[in-house]
Amino acid sequence: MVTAADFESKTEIKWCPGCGNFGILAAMKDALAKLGLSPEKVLVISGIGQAAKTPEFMQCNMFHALHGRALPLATAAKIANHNLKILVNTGDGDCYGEGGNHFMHAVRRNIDLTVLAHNNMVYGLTKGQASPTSERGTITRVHQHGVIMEPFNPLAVALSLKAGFVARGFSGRMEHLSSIIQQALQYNGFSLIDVLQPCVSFNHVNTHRWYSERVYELEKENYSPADYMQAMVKAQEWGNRIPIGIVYKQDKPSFTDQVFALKDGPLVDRTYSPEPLRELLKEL
Amino acid sequence: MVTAADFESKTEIKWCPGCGNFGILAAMKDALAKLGLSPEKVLVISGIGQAAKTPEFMQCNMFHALHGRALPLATAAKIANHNLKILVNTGDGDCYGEGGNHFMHAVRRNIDLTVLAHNNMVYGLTKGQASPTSERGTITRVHQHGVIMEPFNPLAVALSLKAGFVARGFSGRMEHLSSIIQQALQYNGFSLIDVLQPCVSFNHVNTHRWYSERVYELEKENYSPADYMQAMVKAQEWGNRIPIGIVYKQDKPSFTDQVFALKDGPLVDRTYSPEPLRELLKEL
Amino acid sequence: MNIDITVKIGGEAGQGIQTVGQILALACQKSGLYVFAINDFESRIRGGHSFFQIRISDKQVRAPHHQVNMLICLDRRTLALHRSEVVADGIIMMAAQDAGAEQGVLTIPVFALADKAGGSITANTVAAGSCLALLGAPLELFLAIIEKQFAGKSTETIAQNSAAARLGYEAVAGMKCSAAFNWPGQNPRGILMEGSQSVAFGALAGDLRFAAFYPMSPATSILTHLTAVADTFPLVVEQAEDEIAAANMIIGSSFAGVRSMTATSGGGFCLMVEALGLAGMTETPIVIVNAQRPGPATGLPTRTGQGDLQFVISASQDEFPRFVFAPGSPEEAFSITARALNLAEKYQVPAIILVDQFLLDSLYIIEKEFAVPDRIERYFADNDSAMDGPAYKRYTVTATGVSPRRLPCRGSALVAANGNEHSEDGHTTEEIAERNKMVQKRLAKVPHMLQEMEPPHPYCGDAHLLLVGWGSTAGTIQEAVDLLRAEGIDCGALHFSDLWPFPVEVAKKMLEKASRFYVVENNATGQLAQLIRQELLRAPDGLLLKYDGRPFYPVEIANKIKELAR
Amino acid sequence: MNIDITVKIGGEAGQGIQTVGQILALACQKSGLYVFAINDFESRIRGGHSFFQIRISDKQVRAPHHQVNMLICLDRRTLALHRSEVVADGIIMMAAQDAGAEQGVLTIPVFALADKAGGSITANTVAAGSCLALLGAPLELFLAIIEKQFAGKSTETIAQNSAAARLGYEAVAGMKCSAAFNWPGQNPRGILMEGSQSVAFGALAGDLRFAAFYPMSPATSILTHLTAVADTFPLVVEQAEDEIAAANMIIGSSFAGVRSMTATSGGGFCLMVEALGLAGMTETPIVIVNAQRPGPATGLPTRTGQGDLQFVISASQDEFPRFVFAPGSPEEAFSITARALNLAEKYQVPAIILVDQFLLDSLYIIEKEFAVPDRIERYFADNDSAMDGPAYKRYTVTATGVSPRRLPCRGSALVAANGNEHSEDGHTTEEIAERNKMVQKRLAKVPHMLQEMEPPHPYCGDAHLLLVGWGSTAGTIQEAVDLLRAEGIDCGALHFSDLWPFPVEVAKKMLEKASRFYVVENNATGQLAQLIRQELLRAPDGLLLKYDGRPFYPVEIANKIKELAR
Ligand SMILES: Cc1ncc(C[n+]2csc(CCOP(=O)(O)OP(=O)(O)O)c2C)c(N)n1
Ligand SMILES: Cc1ncc(C[n+]2csc(CCOP(=O)(O)OP(=O)(O)O)c2C)c(N)n1
Ligand code: SF4
Ligand code: SF4
Ligand SMILES: [Mg+2]
Ligand SMILES: [Mg+2]
Repeated sequence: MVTAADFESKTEIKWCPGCGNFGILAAMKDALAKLGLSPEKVLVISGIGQAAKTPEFMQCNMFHALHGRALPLATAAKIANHNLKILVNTGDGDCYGEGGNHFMHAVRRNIDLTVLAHNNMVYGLTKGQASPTSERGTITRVHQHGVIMEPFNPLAVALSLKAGFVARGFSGRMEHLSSIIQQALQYNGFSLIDVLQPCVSFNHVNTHRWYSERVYELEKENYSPADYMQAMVKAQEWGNRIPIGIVYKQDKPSFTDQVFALKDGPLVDRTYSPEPLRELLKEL
Repeated sequence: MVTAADFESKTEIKWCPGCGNFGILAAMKDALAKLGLSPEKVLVISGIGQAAKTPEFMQCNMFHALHGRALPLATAAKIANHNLKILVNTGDGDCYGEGGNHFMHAVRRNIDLTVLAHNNMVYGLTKGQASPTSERGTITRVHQHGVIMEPFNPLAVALSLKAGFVARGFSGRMEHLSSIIQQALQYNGFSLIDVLQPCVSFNHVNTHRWYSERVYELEKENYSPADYMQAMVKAQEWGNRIPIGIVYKQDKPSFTDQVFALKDGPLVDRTYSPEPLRELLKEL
Repeated sequence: MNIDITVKIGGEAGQGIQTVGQILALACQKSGLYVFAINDFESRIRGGHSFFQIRISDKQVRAPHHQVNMLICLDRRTLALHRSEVVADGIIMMAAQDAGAEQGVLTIPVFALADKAGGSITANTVAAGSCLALLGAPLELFLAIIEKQFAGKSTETIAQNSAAARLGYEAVAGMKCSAAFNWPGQNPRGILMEGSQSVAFGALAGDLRFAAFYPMSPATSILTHLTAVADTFPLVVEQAEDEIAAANMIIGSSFAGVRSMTATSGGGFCLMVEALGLAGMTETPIVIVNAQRPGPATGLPTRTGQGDLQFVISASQDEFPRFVFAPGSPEEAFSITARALNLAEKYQVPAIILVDQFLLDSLYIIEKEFAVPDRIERYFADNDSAMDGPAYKRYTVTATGVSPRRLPCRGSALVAANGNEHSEDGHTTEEIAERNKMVQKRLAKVPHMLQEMEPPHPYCGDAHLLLVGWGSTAGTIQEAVDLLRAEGIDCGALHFSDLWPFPVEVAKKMLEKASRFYVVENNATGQLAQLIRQELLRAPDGLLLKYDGRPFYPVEIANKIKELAR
Repeated sequence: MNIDITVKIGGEAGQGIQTVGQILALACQKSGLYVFAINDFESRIRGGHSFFQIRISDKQVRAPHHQVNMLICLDRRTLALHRSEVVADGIIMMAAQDAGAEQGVLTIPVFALADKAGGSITANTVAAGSCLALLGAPLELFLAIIEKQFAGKSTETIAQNSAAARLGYEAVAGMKCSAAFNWPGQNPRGILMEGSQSVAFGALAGDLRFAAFYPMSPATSILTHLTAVADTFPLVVEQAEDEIAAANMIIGSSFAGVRSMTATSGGGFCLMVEALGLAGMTETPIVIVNAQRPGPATGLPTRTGQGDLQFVISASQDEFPRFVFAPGSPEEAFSITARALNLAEKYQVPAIILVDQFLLDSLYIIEKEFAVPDRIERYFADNDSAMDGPAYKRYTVTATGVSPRRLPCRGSALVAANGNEHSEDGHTTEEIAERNKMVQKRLAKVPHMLQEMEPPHPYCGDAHLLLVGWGSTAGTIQEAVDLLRAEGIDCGALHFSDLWPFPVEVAKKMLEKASRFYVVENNATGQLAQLIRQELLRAPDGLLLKYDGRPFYPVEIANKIKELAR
């Protein structure tokens, strides 16, 4: 039986003590173990940032790639071998800032990946600049008069692009988060989990306590994630009450289900043959 | 008095005869003239594509820039001189494909620009590949089995990012489009006009006739563009009836209204003085 | 050469001059002749001016000729623009609504004849008919080609075009024409192919399984050729949201185990530069085809150039080994593309192939059969049980710098790739010793990669005076050498297809013999010349540069050399 | 030098070793001493290992010393890692919970004392106190600095830190220390400045009005220095969504008429390469600061390197003139940044400034007053009425290649900028003649730009043996020369700050005198050496390369030269 401990890495964890990332890491391991996925069956792909260090602190296959570019890399890894179970760890800057275009088009592609966007509303690794999700008025060393851009709403944007699995988790609710991750991993298509994550070093507003006082689990309310416009309304809720859980879920064929060339099995497994090309050249 | 003819250029127009771009060009000139904006008071910035050739075929200030990058360039031109009246001509590929990330963040920034996204649902200039707005199943030389990505819904995405002015026009309704452009130019903030535009060379489905049979003007219905969630519902409407007009409008301070350094006038007009730096160096 | 005829067909975009040209080319090929054709067009879909210029010969030709024997004008502009290129006894044919009279111009009522044949859409066929008749081609050959060309279309279409062909043919029946020649016979000559096809087929011969791209001229055609045949291969061609995505995608697919490639042009390559470095750092094999066109920026999007050599050699921050190739012919484009996919995988490095609009959009006769390998060596370590489980380290230091490669989720080995500096196990490190080890490991590949580089190709390489070039200009330079030698000048050429790592030793030796050498490039600063200066500490005796977006003509080079070498 | 003391303070990220170092540096500067300090840290916010290494002298110093006179350990790891660097009679101070006993280590109960002073947060101040006491600094000086350092904080904080300072100071009262020296007096020495500040201030001296950036180490600090003072200038600093946006933004703002700049590191620069070409093609002045760090890809994000020289010289497709500078000191960083903004505007070209983590994150004493210009020349043609209305053509061909520049919507002239090839009026063209004219016009600037280039800076430039370097290594190489000359070796240095267009003639002349030269670079392949080979057709006698992400020590260079030159 696979246990969370199987994903334990010998690498020193380089996050600040108290960082919300620990909760996310624990939830991931827990979810993988609960689904019986052992380390050699899992590929974790990440960009650059504190969030993106996650696979370094796990025992599994990994690709620690470029800032903002985890999604296209993961997309094509999946196309090359659609049997792969791929998780993507990314940050709010990585996913919605530098990687914003890939985010949009990965949603449109409905490629079967599970994306954990560690959303601490700040650029952690580069020491506290505003991120796309920073709230208006956030003061940083660069935004001395406060952020004046509208915050990016990951759930609403994903929904507007017709994502089939849109969820929000909170790093402080490990079991709830693990349950979302499990469902996302079982979902056949693009699954976004935006994870609220305190950054103890640079976000002194949206703290563990701040979230704890506000989050509520959708599963405990009478909420059905099947209604698109209702999900859109739910995605707007932010303030004294912040919903966590699966906001929207709809089944549809994933990208690799629909690619013609993949009907005979993963690309990586197909055998090379010189015949088709020789034929083709003959016909010219 | 300014007339549309003042924007007439001697340059040969390089679009295909019958292209929807002609209607958009006419509507732009008409709108500018109606607002009394003469060529030397207008700056048109574009990316690369058929749509992006628009400023070449007008008499005015212009910057024909890179594929996908008109928005950041225009954003900072506006910051440097916030008295500029800037229009951006861009295509569905330029704006939502290559330039997708800039589109999202320009909306968030609420920078005072009027964006005309010539949406022909295809990459025209590069000869007919699918664009982000191409419908599922669209067959191209690259998508021989049809497009399998969810089409990009510009209105819904802009709304999800809290755009304050979201509209749709149709190149075949010149006066209606001109009226939208005029309102957009008068709006203080980011205004998106997604313009339905037939491409006679590469889009044989969404033709002039196809659109003409489907579009209806919101202004003629009892529609109020003030309600956000209603706008979101309207943005989803596509099929036998396609709404054109202003889908959502909400006033709010634009980006340059809120930038501290701009309170004393446009950056470009401020005079250089060595004093502040000398002071500063003395204080070290 | 007994036959050396150049036909230029000009008109507006959308008039279908390519179709006329294609028919002409096919007719020649089927009849045992050689052809070489260039495509010249603006960045627009309708209108403007474009031309197709085909050279017909009984010998292999690989360069355009500067003089036109027959000019076919589908519009008046063509006449104005190109009349001066026509040789003294050449023929000018004008397609017009009515047969009007103009001094020295043969006016054919192509459009009226087309209407008669069944529709204005057949005007091309009419024009092709007149053209072939004037050239003295047999009507049956022409009709057979029409049938082949329109195979799959409705019988009505075929009938209309056959009629159009006849009408065009008959319109000039009996006319004498200086460009006419004896059509050899019925043994088809090799195969007719666009340069871009040779890249696409080469990729398939290199077992390409995944290609990601974002449309950009002149690279797109490589991808459309791939998609056209994709269904018979284990191949996915994905249109990405932008070039950044395309480049990162092929890293992902390659990591997961399939050979992967992208193709773009300079502007798109710019956007791939960061991913190029990621491939370098993570030692993930990828192939990038950079189809050059004149810049900077958007430049002249549908024209040709060789302005990106220095750029691709040093693109991306810091240092890592890469291959840079530049095929000089479709045959080389085929073999180099296959080789690049293989070598990238063998050395776990990125490989860049520089082509250009001239190479890709030209039409060639290929005689040599393309070599399709029986099997593909994959250089994986997945059958090595010593590499199973925790023992496996993705970046194991070896003498050659190449580490045993495993694929993720295929066996018990955990595979860690990392764009941060890493230790052998793939995890991020900041240690000095580890850093040094990894830099040295990566660079250790260079001498081995160098072994793989082909020397520059000599042509009369023992000559006194050498023309040195790279990439697509090979055929043109070779013909310039022929011209010069015909005038008694002891001249040869040295042509680079394998550019980086630069084959220093062999290049030095081959250049040593020449007392003078001139570098010929389609750019404005002489980038190969700079490279030669840097690598061989030798300065060329002169540069022969052209940067107007158009390919060289052999005579241009020959004349300039005579001037320079005087 | 009578005083040459190196103090190293090591500990975990988040322990505030920079604060201790800063206090130390301030104390020295206030007291009339020179200091030079490097900052060494990992890519993490808490934990791990980092150090601040400060060199104190009575002469100007611009290089780190490889030996440590006093090691201050805020954790045990520091002791383990750096003990070996301490000179024989050096002192090691360990901050510990309790004053324990370890062979040769002076343990100070820093944390207990901090608690006593009012809170663990004052532990740094305690440590600084002990350190200054051991170095023999007067307590009053120290207390005055504490007050300055905490100015603006609550009186409680000031009181607590003063108490902590005293406790730390008294904890070692009376102890003898080999590192102690005579503290000169109270005349402050110049100003204390981070390298990144000198770039920021230089930009302001160049009338920077708009900066766009995306955070990236080690460039970010330039931008935060700018924002810190932005309110007193007509200056907007905008955080962009990515580097592509940042680069295109500064083209837009520059086009609209304000001097504009961005700063990034290699990975971000990759993403700006396409926009760099747009600036080149549209002749829009921009300045890009590329703050180098080791790569490829993410590499070692908080370390130093010089791996991007060749990359930035040839970045972007096709060819266009650009300036490339690499300051060797904060004084040069100031003047070059101002100059780059000016020259970019004068020639309407992009300018790139190469700095690195070593230059930006080090602490310097600046004595010479920075020159702030009284006025800024803008090179606009807006007062020329001949350029009004339709007569105006953005890309008018001139002898220098520089066209009269107007701003959009300021007067009756219509301004058309274009990234496609264009005619003089800025509209897209495909004509051969126009294309040639524009390529030639752009390149015509090069000889004029070359006139602006400063020659490499000689230091004992007449020597037999020359060390050749570029950028941030200037101070270190100079000290290496001193070391070698002190041993009687006839040695000097030639240091490049102005790299492209390459000052061929003057460089050739200055290098001619030397019978041997060695190139010193913080990279693994010797990129300046390649450039010298290419431009001067001369090969260096040897390369002295370091690529582990850490700066050179003078002695490292000196020793290696002795080895090479033997
Ligand atoms: C191309 C590029 N630009 C910038 C950076 C610098 N950088 C590293 S992480 C990061 C932001 C991280 O923010 P986020 O994704 O929110 O992750 P967090 O650290 O907050 O978890 C940035 C800007 C980079 N590595 N590459
Ligand atoms: C970086 C880059 N990639 C690709 C291209 C090639 N390109 C030119 S226009 C275009 C697409 C245009 O599509 P769209 O924006 O929808 O404009 P349209 O032509 O349909 O009006 C592309 C891919 C380019 N110029 N630059
Ligand atoms: S900086 Fe913030 S996000 Fe990064 S490790 Fe520390 S607490 Fe976590
Ligand atoms: S290709 Fe389409 S979009 Fe382009 S000009 Fe022609 S009709 Fe218009
Ligand atoms: Mg974050
Ligand atoms: Mg389009």
